Amino acid sequence: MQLPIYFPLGLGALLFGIGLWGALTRTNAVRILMFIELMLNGVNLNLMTFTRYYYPENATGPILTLFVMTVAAAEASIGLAIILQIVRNRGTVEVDKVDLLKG
Amino acid sequence: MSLADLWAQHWFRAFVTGSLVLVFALGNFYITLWLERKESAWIQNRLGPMRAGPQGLLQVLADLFKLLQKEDIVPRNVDRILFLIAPFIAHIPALLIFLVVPFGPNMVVADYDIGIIMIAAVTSYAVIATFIAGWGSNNKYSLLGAMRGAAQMISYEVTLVMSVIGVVMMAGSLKLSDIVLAQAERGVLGWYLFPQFIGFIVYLIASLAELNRAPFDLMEAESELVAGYHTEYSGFRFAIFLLVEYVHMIAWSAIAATLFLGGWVGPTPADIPVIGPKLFGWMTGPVWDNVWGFFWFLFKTYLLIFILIWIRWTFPRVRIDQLMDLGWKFLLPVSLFNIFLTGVMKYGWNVLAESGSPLRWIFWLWR
Amino acid sequence: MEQTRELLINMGPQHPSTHGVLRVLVKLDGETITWAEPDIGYLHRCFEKLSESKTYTQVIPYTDRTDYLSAITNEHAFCLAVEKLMGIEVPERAEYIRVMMAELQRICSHLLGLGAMALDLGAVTGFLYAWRDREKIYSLFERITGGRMLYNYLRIGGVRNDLPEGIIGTPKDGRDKADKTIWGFINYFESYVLPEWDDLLTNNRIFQWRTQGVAPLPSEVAIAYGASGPVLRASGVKWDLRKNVPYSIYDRFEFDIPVGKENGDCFDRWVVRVEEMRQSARIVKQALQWLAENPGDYIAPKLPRVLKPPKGEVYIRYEGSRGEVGVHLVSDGSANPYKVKWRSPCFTHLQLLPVLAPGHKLADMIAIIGSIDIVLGEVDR
Amino acid sequence: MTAQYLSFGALALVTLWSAYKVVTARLITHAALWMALSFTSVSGIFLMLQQEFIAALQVLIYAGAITTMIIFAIMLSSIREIRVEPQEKRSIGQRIRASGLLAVVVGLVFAAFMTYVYYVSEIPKEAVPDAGLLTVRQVGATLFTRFTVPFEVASILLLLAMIGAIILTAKETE
Amino acid sequence: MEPLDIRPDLEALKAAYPAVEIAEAATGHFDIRVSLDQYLDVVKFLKDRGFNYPACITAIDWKDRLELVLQLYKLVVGSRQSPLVMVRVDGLPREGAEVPSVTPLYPGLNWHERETYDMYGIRFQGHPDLRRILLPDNWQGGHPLLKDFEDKRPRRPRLVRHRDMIVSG
Repeated sequence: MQLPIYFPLGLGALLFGIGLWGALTRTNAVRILMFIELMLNGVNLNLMTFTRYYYPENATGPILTLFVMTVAAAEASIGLAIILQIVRNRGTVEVDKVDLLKG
Repeated sequence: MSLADLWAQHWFRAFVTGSLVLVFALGNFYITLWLERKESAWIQNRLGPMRAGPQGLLQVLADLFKLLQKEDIVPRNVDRILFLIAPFIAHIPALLIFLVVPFGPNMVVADYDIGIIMIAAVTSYAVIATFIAGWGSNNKYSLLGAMRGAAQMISYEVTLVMSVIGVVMMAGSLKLSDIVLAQAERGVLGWYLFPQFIGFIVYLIASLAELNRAPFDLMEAESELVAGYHTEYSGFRFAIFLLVEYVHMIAWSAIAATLFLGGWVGPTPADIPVIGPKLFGWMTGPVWDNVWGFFWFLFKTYLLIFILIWIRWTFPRVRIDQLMDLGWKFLLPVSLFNIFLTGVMKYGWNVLAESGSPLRWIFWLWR
Repeated sequence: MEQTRELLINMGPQHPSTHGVLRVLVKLDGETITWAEPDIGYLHRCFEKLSESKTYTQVIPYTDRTDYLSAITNEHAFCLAVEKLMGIEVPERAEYIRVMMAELQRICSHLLGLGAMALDLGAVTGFLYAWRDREKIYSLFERITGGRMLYNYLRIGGVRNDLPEGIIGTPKDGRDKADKTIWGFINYFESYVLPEWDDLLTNNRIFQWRTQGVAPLPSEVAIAYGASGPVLRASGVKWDLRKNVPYSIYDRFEFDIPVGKENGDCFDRWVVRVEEMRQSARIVKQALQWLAENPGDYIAPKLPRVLKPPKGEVYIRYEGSRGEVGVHLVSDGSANPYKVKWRSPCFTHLQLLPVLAPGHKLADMIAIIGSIDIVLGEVDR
Repeated sequence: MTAQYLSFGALALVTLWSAYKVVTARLITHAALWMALSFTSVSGIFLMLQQEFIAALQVLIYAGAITTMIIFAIMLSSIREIRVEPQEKRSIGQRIRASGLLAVVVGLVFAAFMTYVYYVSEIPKEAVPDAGLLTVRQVGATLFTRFTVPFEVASILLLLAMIGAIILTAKETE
Repeated sequence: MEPLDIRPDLEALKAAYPAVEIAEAATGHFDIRVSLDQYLDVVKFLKDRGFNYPACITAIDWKDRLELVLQLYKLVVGSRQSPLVMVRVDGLPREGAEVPSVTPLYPGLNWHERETYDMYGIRFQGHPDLRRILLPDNWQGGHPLLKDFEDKRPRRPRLVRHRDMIVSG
């Protein structure tokens, strides 16, 4: 791999950055979930880059990514279920309109 | 730049094998469409297309030209980009499956050692393509059709992968060429069809549902009153959807042939015990192995395509809730049971293989 | 807060599986039907008004066009009504020819009804098999009457012409003579077609899934709604006008009446129709034996050219292929009938749709319409 | 040598552009599809890193399951205002927050900081030469030998997620 | 399968409603002439006596008056020659005739009553959904089966080509 390491790492960081930026700006709950997935993708990319560059024969990298993916899937399903309940009870999916606990 | 080292170039090899796979897919599409017409006619004891070309061989060409010159209407307030790219995204799963399928002894485009997971991964694009087509055409019915189609595909994708795991356990590897070789070692009729018969049946049903074909073609059935997600499409774009459906069908039967019927493994004329080597001795050698391998591969694939078409023209349509019940409550548990059964049987054979006790013949099939 | 919008859709008038120009307004909650209302009248040709300005013999072609899928049974019903009104004695050979033709027509119309239902449920092959066998009957009818679907063959007091040479054939005729001799067809039908229907569809797992338990019809509701024919019998009521209110010479034939179970559903209506075809074949065989034993040529009864039946009224009940056909004839002594009321079974059966459909899926609606086997020509008259 | 740069550059560009579009797409369904595209290109990068197993899983789990789940959620959650999100007038402050100037800065700072750390730290820049690459068999073996407990915990987690989702969303069917 | 005899039912009816005339027609069915106000009670009486099968309901236009005819018979499984009973209400005015509806008793006559209304203009009180059934909903041309009905729609000249002249009207 002649590609210097900080190319994929940089990409992972940027991906994480964009995810973070999206999560902070957009107000649609479903979209925020998308950004969480993007951030997790950035994390995975980092993980795999280190595995490939420094410990290619070690299997913990892919396994850890596997676990990240399962957690991401579980989190996405629960997040969407909660969003559906919010929609069903509050009628809206805009995060800043769901402010029942506001003082 | 002689051909040899040109061939060594990675990109050149990818380009050639890729285009060969494309040619294989389109050619077989042509024949499968013709076969479907002829077989359905044969089942309904009529003649089928006879006028265009000998035995109607040019009929498919006539259809494609007809669709080509039809006006390709793109409705006005449709979601333009999605509407236009939907058919092409639908192609991704159909064609990428051929990457991993071994056509002959060493005729495989990219032999990933995660063959089956790659196939499962790629097929999930079909769901997205259905959604894009349904959402793109921007009418309520095609959206409903698309959602229902997507739900059907997802629930049967799970079953499909589960039914194949049995074969993977037997072969001990995910790489399709290894699976075929494993079946070759198991002797003349060592196909995985016999030990994995449950898996095969579940695979067949699940692939029918995945293709939205035969008894499960809810999409363009009367319940939607409309032709499912590809209602708004016309002209050649609709022909591409047709192409996708049939290429997908060929892909699934090709995989089934590889996994259950021992892919390209088959007796060549040279293997005939007595007179074989003398008479057909000249037919051996690497090139001829590939030829015979490809022949057997095609033979088995078309055997399964024949069965798929046969099922389509004999069974009435299933209702949507029966479809879901069948998928989740019947096929999935059965395929899980098959995995469990294979595990037990293989363990049984490993334990009893050398002991010589008559008991081991029960497990022989799973050796 | 969760409000499910009810979807109002209308199936038809141009819909692949509503057997002609029927429009059904359906309210859907998700997938299940909550309300269904048929809207008819798209094929109304005012049969009654027309027949008031025609002579009795001229009305016969119109009766073909009411239930255009079983024309002979309609003609037979009308001719019986006029003959009863005028007290005409029909020669025995004509009676046997009429009964044989009526039963062949019943087989043919059932084939179409079953084929159409199979097509709606997705079994295209079943549909085409029904067409193939129907063609054979049509070629037989063409040789006898000249027409394939609408014949104008019966006359008041008998039939228009005798059976052509060699149409009956011998009991040994097999499948190759199926479209040349009636014996050939019957043997082919019984030995080959009926078992095929059972294997292809009746015992087909998915077909049973789609039809069993769909739209059960209790017998009281069937009677209260005036259901008749296969629909009534499928609900467990053993009532066949050919046996219970015998007309013509049906009491000389022995055949039994297939009956479904108490809450007869789509599957029972299907099985009753298939069994009825078997019984009709039996009747045709007996009629053929009689026709073979006394060949004799047919002597038409001497009737005045223009029939003027006496003043009076008659209502006869006839077992058509889809149910009880009622002909209410009022004559004022002139050459034209004063009033011809056609009580059509399909018109009455369509009233069952709003009762049967709610609670089922939309896909079941197609199975229900197929199982009550309506023909829009008879519904709209 | 340049082939790797070229392909990495292309994939990176596609990933970043689709990720950016996820943030700025007007329609939420388009956002979902852009996300699917970014997942696919990330899987392409995994392929470049010779990790086919993870690339296939990425497509299977992310581009297949999670995207479809999100699409179903979009359909179920906001059938009404799916057409066009209202673009009502917003004050300057809101617009700045919406335009995400702040977050972009945070993101860039974060990315810059990370690259600085890699650059400065004495982590060897060059990759280890192509050692024996990892086969799926090895991954499977270690998964079930060293990581059996985490594997079981993950499956329990998935079970809980499923049950939770069902309880939360199941309509009271009579 | 013994022939079904409904004479006792008719005697009971005669006893219950003396004003009713019962006659057996030559062509084998029984005519029960009823006045308009007794019509519904007679039908209820017959239903209780076991006339469970609604065959048909129609009207006859005798040029000066309308006559309503309701046909019932006993559907008794295994019976033979179950005779038909025609309940007749004569002397109805040609326009605006009001008759109580029997649909609550026999749901099977629902559409038959709607068709009689559509064709003859007899209104049925108590009918769940009395509107035109066969003719289009926006039909103003009156009730077609009346003897004096003529079609008032504008006539287009009929072009008869083979006799190369226009036959008008």
